[in-house]
Amino acid sequence: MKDFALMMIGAALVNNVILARFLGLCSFMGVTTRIDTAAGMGLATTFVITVSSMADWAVQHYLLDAYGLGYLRTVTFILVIASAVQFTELTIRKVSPSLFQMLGIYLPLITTNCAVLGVALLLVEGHMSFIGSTLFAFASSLGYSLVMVIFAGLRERLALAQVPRLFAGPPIAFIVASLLAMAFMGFSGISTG
Amino acid sequence: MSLHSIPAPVSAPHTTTANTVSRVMATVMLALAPATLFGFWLYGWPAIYLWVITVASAMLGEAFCLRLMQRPATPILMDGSAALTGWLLALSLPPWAPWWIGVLGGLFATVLSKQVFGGLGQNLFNPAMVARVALLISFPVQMTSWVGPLPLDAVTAPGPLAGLLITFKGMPPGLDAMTSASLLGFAKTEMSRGIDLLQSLTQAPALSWIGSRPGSLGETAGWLIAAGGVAMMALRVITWHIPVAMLLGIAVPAAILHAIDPAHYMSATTHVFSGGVLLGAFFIATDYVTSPNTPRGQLIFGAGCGLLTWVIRTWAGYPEGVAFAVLLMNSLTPIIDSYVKPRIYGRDRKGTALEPVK
Amino acid sequence: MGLIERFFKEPRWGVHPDDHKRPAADAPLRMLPPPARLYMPLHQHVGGAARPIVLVGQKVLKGELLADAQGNISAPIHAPVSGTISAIGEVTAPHPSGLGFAAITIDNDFAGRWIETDPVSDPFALAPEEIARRTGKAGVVGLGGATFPAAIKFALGKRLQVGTLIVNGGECEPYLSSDDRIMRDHADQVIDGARIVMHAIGAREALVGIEDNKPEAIAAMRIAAAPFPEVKIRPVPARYPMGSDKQLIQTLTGKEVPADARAAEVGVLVHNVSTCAAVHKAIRLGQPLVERIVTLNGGAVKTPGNLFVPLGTLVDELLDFVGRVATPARLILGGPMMGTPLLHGRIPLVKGASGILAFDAQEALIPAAGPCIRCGSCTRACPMGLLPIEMAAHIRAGDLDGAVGFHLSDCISCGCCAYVCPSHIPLVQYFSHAKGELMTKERAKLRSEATRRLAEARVERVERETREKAAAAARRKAERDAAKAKTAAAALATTPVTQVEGEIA
Amino acid sequence: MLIAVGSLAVMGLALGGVLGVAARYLAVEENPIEAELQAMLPGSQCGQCGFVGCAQAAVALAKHEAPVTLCPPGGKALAVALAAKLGIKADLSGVADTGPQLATVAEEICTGCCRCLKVCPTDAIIGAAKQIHNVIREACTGCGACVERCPTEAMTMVPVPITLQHWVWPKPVVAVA
Repeated sequence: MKDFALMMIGAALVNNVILARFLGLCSFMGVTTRIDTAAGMGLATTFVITVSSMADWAVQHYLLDAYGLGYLRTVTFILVIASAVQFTELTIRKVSPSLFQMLGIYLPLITTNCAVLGVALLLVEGHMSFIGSTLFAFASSLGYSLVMVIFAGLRERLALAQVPRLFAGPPIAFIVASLLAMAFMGFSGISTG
Repeated sequence: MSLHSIPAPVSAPHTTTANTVSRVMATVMLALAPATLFGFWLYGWPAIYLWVITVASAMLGEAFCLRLMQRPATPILMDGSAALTGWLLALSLPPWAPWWIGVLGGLFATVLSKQVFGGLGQNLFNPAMVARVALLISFPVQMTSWVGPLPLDAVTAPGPLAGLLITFKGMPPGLDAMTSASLLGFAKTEMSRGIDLLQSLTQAPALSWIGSRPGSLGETAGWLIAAGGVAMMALRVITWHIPVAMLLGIAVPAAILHAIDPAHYMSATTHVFSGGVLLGAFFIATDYVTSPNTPRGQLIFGAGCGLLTWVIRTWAGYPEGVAFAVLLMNSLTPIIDSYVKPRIYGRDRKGTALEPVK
Repeated sequence: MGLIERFFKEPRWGVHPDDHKRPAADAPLRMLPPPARLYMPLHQHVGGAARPIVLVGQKVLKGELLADAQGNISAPIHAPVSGTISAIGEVTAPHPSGLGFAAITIDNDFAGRWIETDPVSDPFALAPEEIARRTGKAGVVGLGGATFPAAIKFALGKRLQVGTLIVNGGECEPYLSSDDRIMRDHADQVIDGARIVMHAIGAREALVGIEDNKPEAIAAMRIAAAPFPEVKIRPVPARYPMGSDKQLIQTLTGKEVPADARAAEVGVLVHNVSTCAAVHKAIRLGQPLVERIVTLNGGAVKTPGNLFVPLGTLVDELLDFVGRVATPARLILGGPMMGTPLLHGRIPLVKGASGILAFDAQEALIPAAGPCIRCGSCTRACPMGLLPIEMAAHIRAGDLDGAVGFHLSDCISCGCCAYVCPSHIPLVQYFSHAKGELMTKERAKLRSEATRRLAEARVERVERETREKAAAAARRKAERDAAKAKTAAAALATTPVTQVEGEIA
Repeated sequence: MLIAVGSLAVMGLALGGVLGVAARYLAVEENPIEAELQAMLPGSQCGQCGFVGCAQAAVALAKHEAPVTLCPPGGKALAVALAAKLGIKADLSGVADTGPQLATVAEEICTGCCRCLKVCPTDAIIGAAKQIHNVIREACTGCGACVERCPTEAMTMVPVPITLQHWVWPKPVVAVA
């Protein structure tokens, strides 16, 4: 029990997908101009990561490992992820057209969001149980969502700040991201200790 | 009558408070002064040099940026915010740290965490804490080498010249023995060696109200820092919300877990009086720019700072967590501000109009 | 009030600026000798401008109707002196823009002859509607500065069955003391006016809220109100903006006026003390509103104090009378917190003018605005619980809708936020700018809707015309055909009938 | 090899089937954006955009076939609003925002030819043959159609005069960062 808790904290905060592993940066910079959008993206990605990692675990165990098809891992994983993304896209379009419009191109692009594939591949390397891998994936995506929302809040304030022209836009956003990553370093050591 | 010379309309109000930004900064500096002077006496000349270097570099960094942006530097420097940033940073450094720590920190604070955002009021993170964390991550050895107090009037204390040597050429071998860990660092190291607190704290550096123990300038004289903070509250520069919430945020969980397992968790008093908690609660977390605006938001912010400090100290790798906790809560400030708002007259908390009641 | 009591009872909103009310408030009321020429603007109130009914060259008596109310919300304008109408034209409006507006110019004949008035000895015998009618005809508007026609408020109060009349003697603006003066010198008029208003709206009680920095006014009013238990004098803490309706209602009754609602909906109605005195004069003496008390104050004024002046007097003439120490660095109509800056002194006094402030250079100095340090002073000071800091940031970035999201519409422009700002950011100007822009947008929207209707009407007209033309053409063609057929028929008539029948079949 | 091909095929079929079912149950009817766009346009059918009327312009906008800056009477404000609605970034450099304008008749030049009457989309010009025409301010949308039509250049566009009711406090000037 304690192991699971530590692993989840580690996945969400210490080895944060965005700030420590530098995965999913395209959506991190792309859809964090507003808190609502970032939260929606976080939710969508959480769903995709959790569902696809469950499916991927099954594929890995019952298909790839069972028949020695390790070389098909990337292809099959992407297939699973793409389907999950399609499903999410359909759902969001139905449930919240405004969020669908705000996420725009970034929604289908979850497919190529390296955070999703990255987490799936990390799981394979970690050789975890089904529950463990599902929890790990869920915690990772929660960490992703948390950082997305925090960053969106910071950028909303940045939009109102009088940033010098030289730094306005992406440059200052990257500086903020680096400072945020620095702050998250405070958590390092939790999962090991 | 030459009233036609009056320029374009000036909007009401036509009168204003005597309060100014420089006055606020000056008040904060005054509140910091007693603790700083006490620290100078405690750690001698190297501490004084480091303080001067840090404050000067912070101001230099600001002036440099302002020149680059072709804005007048002198009036903006005169508001005192850059000096205050450098001052707060200096108070959080090991007093005998080498000169380049102060220079790098000061420059980092005003250039990378303040001026690139557009200067005073635009930054998202507390500049002093950004600089401290950046230094801690980059130079862990220098940033964790503390010396025991060596008051100015002590025989072994370095004089003005020897102090210069320590700051600029590093610690002479003879004085190397002086370095020791701070209380928090010591406890953490011992814990990792499998020695629990019940044993390690008996030989730990003495915890004392007077502040006679290894630590930063702002760590030792806890009671002077607290007095400065209370004075700021009395002068209405800050409100009680953040300091009280932060102290409770760290004291409550510490007290509970200490009561359960004193061998692994330090007591609430140890937590509150060690490290930068008091300095953080009164002077750093209360930074206007990077903390929430509403009283309720400030309570959440302060409690978060306290709790995160305690979590990092207790479970994470670093012995001290105030700087990290403040930065983490700084990052949450915009979100707190957008969800915790005051109730508007004639509306409920959600913003819908009240029902008329006869 | 004791210290502890003060701590708990003192409102948490607002500010406490230096009030600068004395010595002006203590100086006895002076009469201004009526000037030779006066300018009566047609638009001195909320609502539509009055419609002039006099001609140039016409002789008028003091109190004679110059312009009649026009539209649902409006108020008539009367002659402040007797004399001759010399022009109907434009004068500079008491407005920050310095733009002009229409006014009637009267040359004083110094006879000071009143028109025949219609005094009422027992107003309580009159029907409430009659009181409202007479008040409306006398041109009484809210004299606290809002200048809303009083009679319309009476009707509203009557309709919504308001139980409590609140008489606003707050006068929280620094420097001003015209209400203070009227309460000290004419407490009986104020109380009588308040009782008449109570009768007009059917209220059971009247609460007179007076800030506790005016002990003389409180004492005078207590004496005047002693015979009438239904009129209660209630000292309130001196704190700006206590004189704002919403804050005074909350302090006196504990009720909160819902957003977007009127005070009458929670059973209270607020009238200013000077308005009550004006109602007293309008009913008891039958005199329309043509004079008022004005505070002349500020560092540039030699003898600060209160003056009793005819409306329409130029500000310069008031300043000439009280004398100038120096050239005023800033002229303000109203108080320093919410007053209107005047570009020059050739601006006529209007009904809502409670004071003219002439600031010397030192008083007028406001340091240049600096960057916002997010200190939160404005948030704490805002009596409406708004977030001035966020609203201003959004407006500065051009995001007006963002500011609306922070309920910009609830802002009462009291100026507390800008007053306490250590960076001296002109917050109120940001809000005024945004409110103006939003109003312009709203107007543009209405206009485009009107345009659409007009365009549709035109399309319809063109279609109808084409249709009619076509119909006319068709008719003509039909007529022609018929005529042709007739001639053909006539021609056919000569041929045997059977053949025609056969053709038809 | 066969296993690989087969398993991929089976997976593809299965996932495709799931998505197909989902698409059926989660189908959304697209809201026609043309109606919303048309509501935003001035509706005076003045034709300055090159389309017959506002409805046609809205259709072209919805298909991204026309720039959001197409409507001169709408000015910059409309271009910004349209761009926001369509979710695109507008290039506003070409839009000269002259602010609201009104047509006025120079009475000494007007010959009373009645040509402007016929092109006014809102019937805002009154007049008859050989009579000096006049513009009804409240009805004029400032589209400028009449200016081009006037043979004697008696029609000119002037900015709407600022009155007390229309005056807006200027935005405070901020020191440039």
